[in-house]
Amino acid sequence: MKHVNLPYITKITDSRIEARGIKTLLFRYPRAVDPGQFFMIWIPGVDEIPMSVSYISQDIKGITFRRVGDATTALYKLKPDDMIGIRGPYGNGFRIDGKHILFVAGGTGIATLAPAIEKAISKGIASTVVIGAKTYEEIFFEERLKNHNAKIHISTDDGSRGYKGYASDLSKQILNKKRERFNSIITCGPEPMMKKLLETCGDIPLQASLERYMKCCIGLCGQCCIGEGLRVCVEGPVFDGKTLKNIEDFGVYRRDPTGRKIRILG
Amino acid sequence: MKHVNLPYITKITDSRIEARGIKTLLFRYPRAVDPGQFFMIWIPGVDEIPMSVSYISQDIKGITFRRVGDATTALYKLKPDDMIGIRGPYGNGFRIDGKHILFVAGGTGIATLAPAIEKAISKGIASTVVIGAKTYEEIFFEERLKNHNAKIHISTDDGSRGYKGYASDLSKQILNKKRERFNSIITCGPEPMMKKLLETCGDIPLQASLERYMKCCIGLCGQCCIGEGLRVCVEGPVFDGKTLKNIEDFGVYRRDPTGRKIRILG
Amino acid sequence: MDISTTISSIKLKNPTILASGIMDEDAGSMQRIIKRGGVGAVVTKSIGLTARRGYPNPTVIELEHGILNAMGLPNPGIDHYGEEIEKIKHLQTPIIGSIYGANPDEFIELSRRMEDLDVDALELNLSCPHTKKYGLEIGCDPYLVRKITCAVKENVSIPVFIKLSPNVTSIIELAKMAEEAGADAIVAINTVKAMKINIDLRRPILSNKIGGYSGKAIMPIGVRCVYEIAENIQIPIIGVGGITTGEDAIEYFMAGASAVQIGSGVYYRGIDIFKTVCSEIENWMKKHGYKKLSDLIGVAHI
Amino acid sequence: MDISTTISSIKLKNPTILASGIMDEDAGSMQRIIKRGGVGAVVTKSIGLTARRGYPNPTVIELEHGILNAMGLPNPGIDHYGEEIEKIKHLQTPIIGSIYGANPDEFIELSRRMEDLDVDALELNLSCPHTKKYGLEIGCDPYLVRKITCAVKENVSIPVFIKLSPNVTSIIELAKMAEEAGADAIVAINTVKAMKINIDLRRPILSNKIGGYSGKAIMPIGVRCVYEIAENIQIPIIGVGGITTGEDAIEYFMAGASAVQIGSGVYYRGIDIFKTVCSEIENWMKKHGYKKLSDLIGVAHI
Ligand SMILES: Cc1cc2nc3c(=O)[nH]c(=O)nc-3n(C[C@H](O)[C@H](O)[C@H](O)COP(=O)(O)OP(=O)(O)OC[C@H]3O[C@@H](n4cnc5c(N)ncnc54)[C@H](O)[C@@H]3O)c2cc1C
Ligand SMILES: Cc1cc2nc3c(=O)[nH]c(=O)nc-3n(C[C@H](O)[C@H](O)[C@H](O)COP(=O)(O)OP(=O)(O)OC[C@H]3O[C@@H](n4cnc5c(N)ncnc54)[C@H](O)[C@@H]3O)c2cc1C
Ligand SMILES: Cc1cc2nc3c(=O)[nH]c(=O)nc-3n(C[C@H](O)[C@H](O)[C@H](O)COP(=O)(O)O)c2cc1C
Ligand SMILES: Cc1cc2nc3c(=O)[nH]c(=O)nc-3n(C[C@H](O)[C@H](O)[C@H](O)COP(=O)(O)O)c2cc1C
Ligand code: FES
Ligand code: FES
Repeated sequence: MKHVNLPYITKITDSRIEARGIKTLLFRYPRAVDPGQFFMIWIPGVDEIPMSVSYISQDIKGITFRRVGDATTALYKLKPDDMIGIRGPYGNGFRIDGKHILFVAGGTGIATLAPAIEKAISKGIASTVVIGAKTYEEIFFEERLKNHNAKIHISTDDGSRGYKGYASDLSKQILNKKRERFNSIITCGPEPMMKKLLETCGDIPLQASLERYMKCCIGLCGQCCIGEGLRVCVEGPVFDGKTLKNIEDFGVYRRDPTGRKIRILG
Repeated sequence: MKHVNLPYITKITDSRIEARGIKTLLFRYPRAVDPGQFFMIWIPGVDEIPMSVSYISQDIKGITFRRVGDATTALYKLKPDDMIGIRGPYGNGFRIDGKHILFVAGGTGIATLAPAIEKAISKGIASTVVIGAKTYEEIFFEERLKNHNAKIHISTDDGSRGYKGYASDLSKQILNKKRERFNSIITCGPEPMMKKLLETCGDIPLQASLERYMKCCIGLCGQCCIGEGLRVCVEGPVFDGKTLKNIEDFGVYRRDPTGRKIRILG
Repeated sequence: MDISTTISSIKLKNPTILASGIMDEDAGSMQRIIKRGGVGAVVTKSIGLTARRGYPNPTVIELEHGILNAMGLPNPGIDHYGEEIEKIKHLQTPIIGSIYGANPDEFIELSRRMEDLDVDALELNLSCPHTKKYGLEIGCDPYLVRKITCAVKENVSIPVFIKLSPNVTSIIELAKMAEEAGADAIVAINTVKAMKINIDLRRPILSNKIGGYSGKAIMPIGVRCVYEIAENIQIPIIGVGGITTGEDAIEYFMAGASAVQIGSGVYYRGIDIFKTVCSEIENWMKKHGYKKLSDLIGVAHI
Repeated sequence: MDISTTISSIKLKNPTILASGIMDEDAGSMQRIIKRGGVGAVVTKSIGLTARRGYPNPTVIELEHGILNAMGLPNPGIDHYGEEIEKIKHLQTPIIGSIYGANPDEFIELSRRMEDLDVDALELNLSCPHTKKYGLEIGCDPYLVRKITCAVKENVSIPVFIKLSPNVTSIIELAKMAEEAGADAIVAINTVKAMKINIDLRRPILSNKIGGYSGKAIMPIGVRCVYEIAENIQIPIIGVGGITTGEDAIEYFMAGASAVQIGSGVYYRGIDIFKTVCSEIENWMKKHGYKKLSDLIGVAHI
């Protein structure tokens, strides 16, 4: 495992369906990884895509993802003993400290947050978690986190479970009720949701994990840059609220693989 | 000083004439060097040539050489503050152990042996030294070694000082008288002299330092090979008597820069 | 200590330039390099007439001794890239517009468009080693190099730099052709054609299979190219390839470069590399009694 | 585990070959490599019609990521080298005679002389990057490559291997020409043209200034060349450049090489490198369920 930036070929050791269209793959990867960091996952002959670490143990690491296009569909089909290439971990990861953290996940964002929540709890930090999904069938990691004594709130867009509406709206409610309780907010999910959260969090420090199109992940190609040259692959993917407030494009624009600006759908 | 095999540029800190046509240059070279090892000395625009270490202290190292051709003449002209390139040290160096060592130097060979003699004495090993030269004006390092309490015998080809004849003949006399006293012979000088010594040393272990045309000094080019591919730059320049007995060319042939065999003049 | 340098009519406050393709896809990243990095100039990403996605990933990997990439010239196209250039003009740092095309006409069109955007100079990328039809096929044909250079020179009045590839039999011949055709400077070198195969998966790692090798390993190749070119032409040379320290840059200056570009070094030493390299250059010059950069340029030709 | 391989009519008990110019100036050193190193074959030093001293020192230095040399083709000439070959014939290891010349006639003369010395195959060094008139000037002209290959093939009956340079615009074209002309195998690559300047002394270190870059840094370049050649010709390829481990060798096999040569690796891992690499190849094959070397050759072409 000499070169962190050259794919390390490893076998899928286990896989499981977490919810409708959501799958976890586990594989041997004996390198230290922090919650909030991510890998580049090479699916030979298909693509190489960024994926947050969703399971962390000594030797085994995991990713949890939604099937959305070619690469994730190819990943979805993989079975134990199939081989993938991993490079990383990349990025900064979350700062996990304070007394009580509010975690707000939208969609697959909970895959990124789960290891952070586990770490917070293991450090004795009270953790309130908002899991938002389109519909009840797409909620996952609820059991996993309950087992860790996180206080969980659910929202679904269609109201099929829990609060009807967006995770950001539910979070607003929670914050409105007991704002003074939280000294940190950590979020991962659709950017418009995170942007709303940023607007409502007031002076509670916020950390948000961003997604941008990734190529090199070693800070050279510039593909992932936001604001004044902040590289999501190096200085991110986790940015604090203060930084995000200065980034015009946050929640509004991202760039496609050609470098062209694309409006982020709300 | 990262790369041992890339010339390290250093300034001559001091120079002195040791005898007729024999000069010492001292320079800063803060790398550990053992007696019997050698450097490649780069004289920019002229040549790069092998030279044994003749002075060893923490930071300062020295070489002592005879002016014989282009490169040594250019070296001879250098003054303090002039710059040369050094790579190395190369080779194995001498094994210095036992109770009483007989050192036999012919010509500039004493330059190579001097640090070894000093080391032997500092380890409490009795040291008898034969210094052979063409004529009395070419004898050097006698004072230096006397100061260290070495027992010194001198021979000159022309009898202008000490024993008249070759160092090997004088050594034979010494060995004939008190052979049992010595448990090791270390020699450096013209190959025919060393070969004669090998023939007379009997079962006293002998170490001889050889000279061959050198180019790479990192064991690749093969220019310096003797016997069955022994690289004078890596496995040498010091070989033991047993090894030398199996090398047909020892004392007879060397190879020029083209690789052609040349008879060694007796 | 004067480390300013001049390439044709472009004055640089220091001799370090951001190489094309590194942190220059948008205004923000170039802005960061200019403000925090302290570069003498930036080269834009190589821009074409229309947008290109480039190749699928993997597009960049790190090897034991260098970086291997096959991006496939992704770029938003000149129509969209204009606004990025607009946004960094006020920073008073020279902007060199890099362009690539498939034929002289495309180069002419792109040069004019770039000139209209008010860039300070043009860099013609005739040397991308892994994009079919663009770059290498053009950059290795001396007559095409001459034709394109002439065509562009006739159509713009800003200085024109020609970036050459080391993947050719004679980089000297290409540099001479470019000079003859009126080029204002030569940029050497682009990446070296190379490949990494993953033996577990029995396949090249890059989706394009072959890529361009940059970073530390290629520096002796770049220095050789600059040295060879310098012996044969009079126009200035910008050296690039494997530079990570001030001493590396000085080696290029002594080989004949009037300025240097840094790409992969941003990975090895971070965004601050430009500043760091400049202060290493200054320290070395101070220690060795040099007063101005021009005293170093080409001195290794003995 | 079967790691034997065949190049034309030459059977090798293992696929590691001593590269030309390394430890092969005299019989003794080749003998040591054969006996202790356990090579599949040895290539001799490149031999010419008459003795050559080569360049003054410095001729070889180690860089941060590779080795740089400009020996200048020193050799005792074919008249004197014969006795060295005589002395190692009894060792039953294939001997490949490397020759260089300034024109087809010299190559013909040398080939005949080598064949008379009973070597098992010839390697035509058309690729030495730093010796004027010899090597590169010849090796980068496709028509000269064809002419020399044809001429030699007409004059000898032992297999003829053509060693190519990476310092060309298209190594594919050269390999195709050699194949067309009847070559029995391609050897790729020779060293990459490069330079190291010492900035304290303001001059190139090698007396010849420009040298050939070998060792670890050039491996991705060698693999690329072998891969490109393999896509375009049918005759076997011998891979060389930067190999120091069994996994490196496997990368070359997968790129299309039927055997590999090792040069600078002797510095990195010692004389035993051939044995070591063979056992690393075997271990890897065992671990990954391969039975014979031929199952690896060219598999990365997907
Ligand atoms: C730091 C980071 C962490 C991520 N973690 C997760 C995770 O834990 N779980 C999860 O389900 N998804 C995660 N994603 C998103 C995931 O990378 C995309 O869903 C995936 O790349 C889609 O690939 P595709 O070929 O299946 O879809 P496509 O049809 O190719 O595209 C679908 C979407 O994915 C984006 N995408 C495609 N390739 C890339 C790329 N190289 N880099 C970034 N985005 C890309 C496209 O821009 C598009 O918006 C993460 C993204 C980033 C940047
Ligand atoms: C390991 C080793 C240690 C040495 N230590 C000393 C020493 O301490 N003091 C000393 O005076 N001399 C020493 N020599 C010998 C010294 O290297 C030569 O005297 C010197 O190279 C002569 O160079 P020149 O250009 O002045 O002479 P030239 O006129 O070039 O040649 C004179 C002789 O020196 C030999 N020579 C030239 N270049 C080389 C080379 N690259 N490698 C080996 N021999 C060469 C020639 O073959 C010839 O026999 C040593 C040699 C070796 C191999
Ligand atoms: C990721 C990456 C992308 C590159 N893109 C371009 C490009 O678009 N145009 C160009 O002319 N050169 C491009 N290059 C080549 C660099 O500008 C530079 O010539 C080369 O990398 C050698 O310099 P370095 O060793 O400092 O990186 C790219 C290099 C890298 C590593
Ligand atoms: C010191 C040295 C001398 C060489 N001499 C020759 C030579 O005489 N003929 C030749 O064809 N190649 C010669 N080469 C090139 C090697 O045979 C080989 O092609 C090159 O070094 C790349 O392989 P490596 O990285 O394993 O060293 C020489 C290389 C070195 C380092
Ligand atoms: S992905 Fe290339 S800089 Fe971040
Ligand atoms: S000098 Fe090259 S092998 Fe010894």
